[in-house]
Amino acid sequence: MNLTFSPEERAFRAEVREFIATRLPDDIRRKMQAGDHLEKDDYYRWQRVLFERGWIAPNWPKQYGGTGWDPIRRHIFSEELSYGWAPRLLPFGLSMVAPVIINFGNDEQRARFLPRILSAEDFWCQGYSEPGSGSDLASLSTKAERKGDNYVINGTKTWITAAQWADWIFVLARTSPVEKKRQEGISFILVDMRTPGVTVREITTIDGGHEINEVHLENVEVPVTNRVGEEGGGWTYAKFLLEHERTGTAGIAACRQMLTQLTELRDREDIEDRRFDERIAEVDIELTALAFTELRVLAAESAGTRPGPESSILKLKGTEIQQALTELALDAGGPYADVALARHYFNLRKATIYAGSNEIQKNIIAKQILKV
Amino acid sequence: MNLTFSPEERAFRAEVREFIATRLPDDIRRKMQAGDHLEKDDYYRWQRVLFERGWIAPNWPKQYGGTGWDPIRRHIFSEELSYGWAPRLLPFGLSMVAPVIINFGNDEQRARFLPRILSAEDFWCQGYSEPGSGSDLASLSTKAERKGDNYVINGTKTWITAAQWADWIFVLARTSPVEKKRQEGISFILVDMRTPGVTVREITTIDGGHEINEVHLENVEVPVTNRVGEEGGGWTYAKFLLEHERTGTAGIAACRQMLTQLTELRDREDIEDRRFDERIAEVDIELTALAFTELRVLAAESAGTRPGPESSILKLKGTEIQQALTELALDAGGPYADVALARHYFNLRKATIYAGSNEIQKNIIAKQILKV
Amino acid sequence: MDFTLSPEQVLLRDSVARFAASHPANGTRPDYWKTFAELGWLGVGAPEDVGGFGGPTETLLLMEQCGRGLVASPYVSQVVFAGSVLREAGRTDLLKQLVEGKRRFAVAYEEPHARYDPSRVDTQAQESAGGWTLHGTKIRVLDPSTADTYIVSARSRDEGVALFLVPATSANLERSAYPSEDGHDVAELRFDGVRLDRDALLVRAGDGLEVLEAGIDAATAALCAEALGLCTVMLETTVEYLKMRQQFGVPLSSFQALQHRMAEMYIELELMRSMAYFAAKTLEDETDPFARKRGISAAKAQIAKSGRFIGQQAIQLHGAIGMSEEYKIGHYFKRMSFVERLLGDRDYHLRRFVELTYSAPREAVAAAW
Amino acid sequence: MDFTLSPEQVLLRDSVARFAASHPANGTRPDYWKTFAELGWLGVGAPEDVGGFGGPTETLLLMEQCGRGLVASPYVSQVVFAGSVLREAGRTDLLKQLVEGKRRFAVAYEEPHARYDPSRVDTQAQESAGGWTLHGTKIRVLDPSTADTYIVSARSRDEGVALFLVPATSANLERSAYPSEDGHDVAELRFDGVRLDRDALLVRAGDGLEVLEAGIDAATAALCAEALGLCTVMLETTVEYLKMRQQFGVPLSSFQALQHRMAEMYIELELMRSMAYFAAKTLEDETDPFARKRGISAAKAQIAKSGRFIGQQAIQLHGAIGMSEEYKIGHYFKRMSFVERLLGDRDYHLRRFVELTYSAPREAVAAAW
Repeated sequence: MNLTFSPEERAFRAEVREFIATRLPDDIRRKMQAGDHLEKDDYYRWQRVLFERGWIAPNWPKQYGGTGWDPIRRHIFSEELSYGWAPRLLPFGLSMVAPVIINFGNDEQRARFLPRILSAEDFWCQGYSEPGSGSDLASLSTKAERKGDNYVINGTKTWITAAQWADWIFVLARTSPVEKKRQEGISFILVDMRTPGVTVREITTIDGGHEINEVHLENVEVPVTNRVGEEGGGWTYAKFLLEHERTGTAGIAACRQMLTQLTELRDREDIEDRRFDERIAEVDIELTALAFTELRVLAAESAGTRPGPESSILKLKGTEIQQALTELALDAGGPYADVALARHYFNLRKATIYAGSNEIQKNIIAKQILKV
Repeated sequence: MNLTFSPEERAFRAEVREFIATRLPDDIRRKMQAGDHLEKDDYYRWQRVLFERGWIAPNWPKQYGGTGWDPIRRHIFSEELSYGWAPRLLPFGLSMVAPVIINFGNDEQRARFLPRILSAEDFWCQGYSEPGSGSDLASLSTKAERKGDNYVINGTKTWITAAQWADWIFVLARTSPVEKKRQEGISFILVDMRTPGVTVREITTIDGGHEINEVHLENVEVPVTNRVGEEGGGWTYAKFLLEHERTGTAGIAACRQMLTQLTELRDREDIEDRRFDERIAEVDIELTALAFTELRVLAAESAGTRPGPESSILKLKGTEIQQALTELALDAGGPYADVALARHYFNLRKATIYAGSNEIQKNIIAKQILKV
Repeated sequence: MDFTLSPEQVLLRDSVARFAASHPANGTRPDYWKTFAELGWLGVGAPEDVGGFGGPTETLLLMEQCGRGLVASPYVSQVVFAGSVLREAGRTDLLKQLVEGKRRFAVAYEEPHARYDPSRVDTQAQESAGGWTLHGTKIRVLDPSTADTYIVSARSRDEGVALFLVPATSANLERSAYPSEDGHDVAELRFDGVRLDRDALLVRAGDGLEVLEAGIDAATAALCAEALGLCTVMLETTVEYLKMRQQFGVPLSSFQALQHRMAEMYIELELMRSMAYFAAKTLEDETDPFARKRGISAAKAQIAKSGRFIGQQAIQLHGAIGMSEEYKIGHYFKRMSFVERLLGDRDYHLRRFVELTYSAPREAVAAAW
Repeated sequence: MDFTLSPEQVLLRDSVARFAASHPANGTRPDYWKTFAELGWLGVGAPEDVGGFGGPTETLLLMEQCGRGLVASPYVSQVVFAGSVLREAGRTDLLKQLVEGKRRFAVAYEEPHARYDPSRVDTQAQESAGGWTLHGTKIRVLDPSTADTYIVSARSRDEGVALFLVPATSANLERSAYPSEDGHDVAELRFDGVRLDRDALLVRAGDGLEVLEAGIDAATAALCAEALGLCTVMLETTVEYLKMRQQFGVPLSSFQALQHRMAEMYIELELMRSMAYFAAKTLEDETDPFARKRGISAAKAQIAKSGRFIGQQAIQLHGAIGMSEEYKIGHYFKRMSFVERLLGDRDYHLRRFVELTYSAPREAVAAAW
């Protein structure tokens, strides 16, 4: 058992840290530190910097432009992005649709879509959830009817992050009516957002922000060649994608940053209260436990094990800790003290809902790990 | 809205307090204060004192020896028993079987059983749970087969408090095989513990105490006249009994006593720790909220409403608070400090399990109050 | 012991409920002050000789309905809080004007870093020939924009805390007002040598703190009642939504884990209800400030905890739709988040309760209950 | 970063597991000390030159299995705790005897009202011509009956805390031993003028506390590993029981509310596992006592919380049978209840963590992680 980072890994960390410190635009760093919403251009500029360095796609195979890093290096890179106040890499193209295209798409699709995701020329968004289907994704009702060489898509997708910026959306749609299993007859289709019939409606969230949207698809015609994989095979690809998503949501390094900001806030507010310090300590300690849990998952991954249902813990506790930290910050600031604190608290209520609600994660743990 | 006790009620409280202070035997009071287990004789002596005063059966109709008190007076009496360190009135005869006999028995049964319960000549125990049926009472398998004027009972009842002292047990048994509904074909039968075929086996609990037992019934013959109510009507009587039981388990006054002992312990142990004081305060406040909730239930009862599913809250929170208090006491004393503290903590783990586990109470609230 | 309402109380409750239902105010702040005055609501808790009626129970009934209807009005700050301070200060003249809706007062007592504690006052009142001069800063002043007069706590020499009446239009008074996330207006006030007449003194130095705390406690009890109304709606809405919303071919409400969560919300709601009533009873019964403070802190600490749980779970159980500004649950949640912390959060009230309970002689506490 | 075990570690773990499985000790305390010595287990963590091997990771593996098997042995107190103290004190001679099973030591450091804090020492050591005289009281001394020597903390004049070796048979030493509820022996020791030779001084005044704390931290890490073993069994047993136990015609494990509870237990167990490893890593890596104490307190605080939850839920989900002495779950629960509090409960370690973290200069903390 060797529970420390190797000298090579430490050197890698230093290299990444130095790169971010020198190359991340100052105005973006300041926005991140202040908790401001970013614009599309902020993401674009930063992704271009990483693209030019060859670091934009840590989890892609090397042949398609990935970095070839092992799980530990990917972890270090991701930590350093947080510690350096860099924006997260928008996952919809890089971490969601790209692995599906790589694993289940054809060569033509790979050649067409992957380079433009790498270069940030194309921004993507996901078209999974519908007004009638939340945790129960398989109940979706968006239809894609075959008409010659095209699909004609009709339906509504909702809670779609960054749809207002996206050039493309990947859509789960029914290509044949529900027969025995609701999971059958679903296909995974790529849609250009500029196609006639695609409209985006903003959804304002309770923190006053505009991150999510409703996307209406009305007689949207897309070529059949935009379907990834088999017709009716979409559920398999969707599940593959969701398992990838779960690992990415613990945000432990980001929590460490929030914790640092929290203790600074406490000092600014002159809170000399052992009870408050102990409440911080409780979260601090739990975060340490979760960070070490993440290392155990990573070590297993390095040893060749695919990330399993254990990653549900990371999602579940990670989001609980994020919420606990925003709550402590709001308590530190008090009511009406700082609008940004309240907004952050309101905004992060989403964390235990999205990417498989925490209730769904408990179902997964019970069924897949405890086998009940 | 008038949320205070009337002068008459306050005078009544003073009278009860004075009576307990002067008439409760000192040795019993000391045992109660020390948290020692009581002997049968302790219960007997105290119940005789109350019997002679006419205060032994506050919740019986006056014609059978009840006190004729309204719900508020019954509440005051019950509080004062706790505040005065009096033993609880063993409920199996007085509060469980007696109301069933009164409501569903015949005159002969009333004449035969009630006076001996009042006078403490007969101690009772309950025969509900079985090794295979806990929360799911209707799955019971004890059988009572008709043989002439007798029932022949076979089965095992378990987790039976005070069976080692009991003269009588009331048993739920199947008098006909399960047909459509499992709740049908169950009868409510009174069994003399001296009947041949009745054996009692002690169960030691994790606190080292002996409160509960297993009772084996092997070809136990009892006359059909020992059945209360209709043959096959037992489920109705059982449910009636359980609803009575739920109200009695909040133990708020007893919690107040525990809280007082806890602060004394804290002083003896010299715990000058605001965090610990705040942990006590959290329980103290919740107890205040629960006590006020009990008053609301009582007021509704006084206004003629039967105690409804709201009493599930009293059971649920009351037992959680009891456990929180034993936990705080154990924390105050520390490991190995005082065996009695640990035993009390271990013993009271039962509180959230018995009388309908707290999970069952949540089911009741969801179904009967929230109607989901 | 009788929890039934008198016919007058039922009337009051129902008329507030009707108003709230027909004037939804999700996040906006319509100013219906004139209506309030006409309906007599500005007089709830005030003595009859100034046109008032009722007491803490009536305030509870009114505020619970305001909570249910999410009425974002300055009622707590300008009627309950300011009204209690004026009553304690014995100023029936001003109270009468308040009840008639002719004058409006906002209390400014909290200071930077005071963390809710009204005794931490750095604002100075210097006495001079013609009157007083104020220097200092007040934060989180509630609903200042519609007030014509501020009631301001300040220290006068070494004689303790006094309270002053400060015209909102005073020179050298800087107001940084901003709309809060829950539809109220809030301000920071800076007194940079504000000159006051001699009769601006509302409560003399040394007595100000007790008067102020009486007002804070009354307002806190009103917030507890508002919280009860907010949380009642949040639970009702959640239960309805989960019964209606289908997933996996069945209503969400059929999942036991969610049923138990709703049962836990119900339990917390009933504890809140008890403590909201307890707070009203405490105000009504307790002549001893010690017992009053202790009871109010117990109530607010419980309500902050229960309200936080109910609010967070309401959003969680709604799922994504709960995050949408278009849907009502988020607005109730946000208001509850502020009510939870206004005039003292759970930590503050727990600490205050501990100080009043375990630091005090045991006998005094026993007597106080 | 590599969590795989070496072949030697696997061997150790498996042999302890086999021993534990064949020597169930539910509540009783068989004394297999000779076997432990022969198997080399008394040398885990000791230097090779006294016959030892391995370090904190090996202790973790051993103690986790002891937890799983509910082995009630004096291993933590007499090997990990006393052994660490002797090693820190540089007494390889005594350590060798310990490893060989020839001598057995119990550490006596806690005093009435000290609330786990080893620096709160009132026991006095007076120096005289021939040696030392001890006066004082020690509580919660673990496994004293099988020890021949006590390691006792005492103050010597104003020079701070020293450690002394005290023969168990000393005159004027009164031992009130009692069996604990979880199958260990515990005692209060009263030193009423116990006379000691000059060479009874193990660690001189001023250095005793640091040596003692190193021992406490090592023993605390071992308790964390034991807790992990205990809770692993409690979760496994609960899951199995709920799968088997039928109610309402279906297994209890099919109820979603109970499934979620078990999922929560699993999460807590995984956090415990991480913190047990983290504690071992902390002991292994940290040469700075400041960082070591901080890491150990973080681990114990987490493990106390998670262990309490898992234990209480294990009983609750078992229902009535969990309350029966005849069934195993209660014994695991009881042991966990003591482990949770031994050598410092959650409150103590949270406070220690806070003092070491937020009271210290920020830079030092950042560097320490």
